[in-house]
Amino acid sequence: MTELSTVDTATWTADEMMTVAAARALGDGAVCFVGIGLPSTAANLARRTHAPNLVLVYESGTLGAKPDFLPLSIGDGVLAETADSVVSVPEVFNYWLQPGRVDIGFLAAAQLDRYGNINTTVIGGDYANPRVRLPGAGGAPEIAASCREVIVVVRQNPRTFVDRLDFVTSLGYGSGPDDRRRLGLRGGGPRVVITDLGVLEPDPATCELTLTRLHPGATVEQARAATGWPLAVAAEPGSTQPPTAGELAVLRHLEATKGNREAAS
Amino acid sequence: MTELSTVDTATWTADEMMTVAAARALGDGAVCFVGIGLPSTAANLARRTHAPNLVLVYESGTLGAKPDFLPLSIGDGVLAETADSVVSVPEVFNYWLQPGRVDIGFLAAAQLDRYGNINTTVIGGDYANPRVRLPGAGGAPEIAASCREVIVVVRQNPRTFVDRLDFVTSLGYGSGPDDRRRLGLRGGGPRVVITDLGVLEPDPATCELTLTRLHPGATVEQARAATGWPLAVAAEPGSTQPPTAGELAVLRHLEATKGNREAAS
Amino acid sequence: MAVIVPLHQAVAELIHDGDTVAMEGFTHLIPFGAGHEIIRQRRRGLTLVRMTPDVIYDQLIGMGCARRLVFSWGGNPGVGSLHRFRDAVENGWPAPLELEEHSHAGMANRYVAGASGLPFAVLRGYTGTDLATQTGNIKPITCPFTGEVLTAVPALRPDVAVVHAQRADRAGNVQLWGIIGVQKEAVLAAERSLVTVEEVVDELDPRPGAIVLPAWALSMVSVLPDGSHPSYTHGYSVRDNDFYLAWDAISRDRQRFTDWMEEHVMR
Amino acid sequence: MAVIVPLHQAVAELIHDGDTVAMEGFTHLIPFGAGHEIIRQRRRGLTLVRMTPDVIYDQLIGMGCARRLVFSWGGNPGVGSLHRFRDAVENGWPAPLELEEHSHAGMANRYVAGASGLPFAVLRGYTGTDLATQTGNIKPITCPFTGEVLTAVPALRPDVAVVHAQRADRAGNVQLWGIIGVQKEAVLAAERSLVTVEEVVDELDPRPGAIVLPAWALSMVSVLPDGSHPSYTHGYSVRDNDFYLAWDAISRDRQRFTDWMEEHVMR
Repeated sequence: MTELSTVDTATWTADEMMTVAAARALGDGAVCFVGIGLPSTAANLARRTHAPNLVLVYESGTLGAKPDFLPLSIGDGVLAETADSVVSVPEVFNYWLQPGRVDIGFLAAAQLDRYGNINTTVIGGDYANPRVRLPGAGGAPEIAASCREVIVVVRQNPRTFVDRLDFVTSLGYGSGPDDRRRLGLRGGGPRVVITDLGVLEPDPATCELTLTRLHPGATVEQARAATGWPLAVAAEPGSTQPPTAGELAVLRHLEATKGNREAAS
Repeated sequence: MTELSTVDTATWTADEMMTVAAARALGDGAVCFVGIGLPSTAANLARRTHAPNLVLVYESGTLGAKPDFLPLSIGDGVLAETADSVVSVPEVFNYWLQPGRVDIGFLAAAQLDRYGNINTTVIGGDYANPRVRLPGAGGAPEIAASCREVIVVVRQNPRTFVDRLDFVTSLGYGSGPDDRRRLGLRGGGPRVVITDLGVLEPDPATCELTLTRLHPGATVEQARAATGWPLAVAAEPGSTQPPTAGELAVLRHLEATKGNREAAS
Repeated sequence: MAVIVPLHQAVAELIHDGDTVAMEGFTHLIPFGAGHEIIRQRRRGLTLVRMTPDVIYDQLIGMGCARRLVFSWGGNPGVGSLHRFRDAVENGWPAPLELEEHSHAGMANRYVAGASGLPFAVLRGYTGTDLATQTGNIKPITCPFTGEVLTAVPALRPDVAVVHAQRADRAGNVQLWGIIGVQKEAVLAAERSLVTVEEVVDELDPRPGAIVLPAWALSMVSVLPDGSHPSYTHGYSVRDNDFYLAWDAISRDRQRFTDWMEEHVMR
Repeated sequence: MAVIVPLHQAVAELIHDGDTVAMEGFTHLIPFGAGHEIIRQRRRGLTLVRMTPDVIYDQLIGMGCARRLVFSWGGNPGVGSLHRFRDAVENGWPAPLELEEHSHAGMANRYVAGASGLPFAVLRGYTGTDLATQTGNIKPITCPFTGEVLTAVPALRPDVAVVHAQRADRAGNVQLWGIIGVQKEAVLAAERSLVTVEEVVDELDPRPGAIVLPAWALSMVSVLPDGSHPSYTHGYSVRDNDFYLAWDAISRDRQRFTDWMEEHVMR
């Protein structure tokens, strides 16, 4: 483990800030449906800092995985080895995700609109002849539908934060506050969108994403410029606490030993 | 194991004859859905005589059980210990029985009619206030529906072989040759009914059960008297071969060591 | 999140008069001990759910705990009738017993639907039988792609599921193995759950064939060694077949049954 | 009943031009070796089915084996795009690729329905998304008991399922453990099946977390050590992440891809 005293806490990357902010959004004891990449890093960071009892569920069917180093894929052996239980893929979706047993789902986005709807399918052209073919839905539509709440982690820029999605892969609040109820979705929808600039939360009345917090150094103007619609901003946006030395030390150790069974301490 | 020379092959009980006849109806390598009691005895007898590769599936979820003594219940530990695979009860019905992967299902009956329909629910009175409340359906309706073929094993007498069932628990041929197809059932229905007097098989054209074979000592007159409808009889009913010394030795050993782990050889 | 509490407390807190209670265990791991505690606490008006109501449900019915039974096979396995069940259905003693009757495949799928958060399940089942004439809970459903007609049954969503298992760890994670039956589905289908276990251990070391019910999906765990007797717990006990045989005579007579229960369960 | 045969024979006998082929394995146990044999045998017009088409499907698509892809997530896990997949969809190279796109939950349930002998599955899925606008294989279905509207998807019934597993016994029973994915369902949903295994052993001694696919539910088993590389086989190999990273550059360029395949797969 990196010594705390050697951690450079004066500088950090935007990704580090996003990851730390995402980790902080995970309460201890919560059951968290974890995708690979930043969500997995954030969840493992949380489990090693303030949330030792966080339950990690990976869609590969590993319930309660406790990897001692960061896995490289959603299906690494270390997840099966350390899980409380390994179940089939149909079971993880049907018995665990669908009935609403998962507290928090993480989603990424290639495009995001003001109601937290997400596109990860195609960009430009039409569906059959797209300009860019993205990987597609994966587990996201049902994570978005069924988790008690969703955390979206995505870099903020006008290509991503768009006025209108090219394709709705996963539903946020649809076109407003009543849509999820009308459609019979049981999960609560996006509770928070964490970007490299700050944090957006749905307005309690309209469900429109509203900038409620800025990361250190970021400004409202930057956030507006990075958003493809007229961004709603809270009356007095808060400020994210910078990453602590402890958070950075753990995070950098996790990243440095990613996929490395031997380097794990 | 009982010595062959000590087996009294001159006498046997009607139940022994039924069990031996049922065992002989099981081809080697067949996959057999086995209930407790006579079917389990017959299947284990077959596996120890002419059908060493018989696959026994118990509805408790034990696939390919190879008990070294007769289990007392459908869920004895020896079944799980010797199975190729132990699956959940939903899985055994949904993945294994329902799609038609099982060659042979065994059924018993409290009442049976001429088309091989079975009642194991209520006798007399009406459903809500029956004269006799029987255990009910269990796995039988879907065994009757989905196995490639069904073997019914039942003692023949007018109380059981009735003109009209008080309740249809499990379907044989319904009211005639077209009913199974019309109802969309995929299994073939009762291939043979084995009784203490002989063997009945469905008429190829009408599906009506027809006496085609008599056990040693039984007569057509006895069979007619034991049947609550005008019994169809084949032009020249065959004769069941008596139990061999080998069959009786294995059968009696199985019965004598039933449920007895220590006595199993 | 599971808490580990004494059995009397778990039953008192989780199971109330009028509840729908599913006690599962397919021959193996039948939660007899928990059932006896329910009888001792004199619960009334229960809807009892179980694929194979056997001696434990015979006892609950005979002691007047049940108003309704949802089931697929009600017998004493390998022995014969359940006399208290029959007496209730045939003669209304000690009270009438309403029945909702299914096949095993139907019941198993009803639990699966409940565990999956779905309102119904689809199967190839009941076709051509009289079962659908006795309940509104068996209906046809048409495949929207092929037009084929199949059978739908509603999800089971018991208020409480009760199961027995080999062991738990101190956090309340439960491990069971051997014949696993429909216990996971029953627990996940239910609003609340109680698992009795043979023992609590520091570590649930992995075992062939074992499944784990995570603590975060359970309500309460109670330690109850031999809590499945006369059923059995794979690796801990063997099925007491003599008891199942003896039950036939004990349960035939109302007075003998009542005396036996007073002597062996109530005190 | 499974027969154990060499891989080239299994592929030649089981997989034909125009077949629908499901090769499954969720990160773990991806049947790369079998996929390469399909490429070597130059199958054409395949409908490829897979929840997570990754590098093996990128290779099959780039080599012109596929006409259609049924899938739920097409990327290089943890790395990024599948360039051959994208080139086929965006530019029709080497041939147009028809897509049928689902979510993971939808695909998993389609396999479950196939394995269960049902024509469709029901789930809470796709709601409010545009996925249903692009295929007729996502339809609403109404619960006959509650009136609630859910989603139906048709069963997957591939002509052939191909999976990799740790080992088989001499009778052709197959054992796999670790992340088990949707392999059992894919095999049981398919008309025919091919399982490649690391080794054949005398006895499949029970192991924690292992499932067994009985020989009587399989068509063919082929021995293929390291047959999952660059994926992995729990207990036998580890995931070759460097290869997954390297694939990004190899596959970006048509010529470099073709050269690589000639060099490493075709000869």
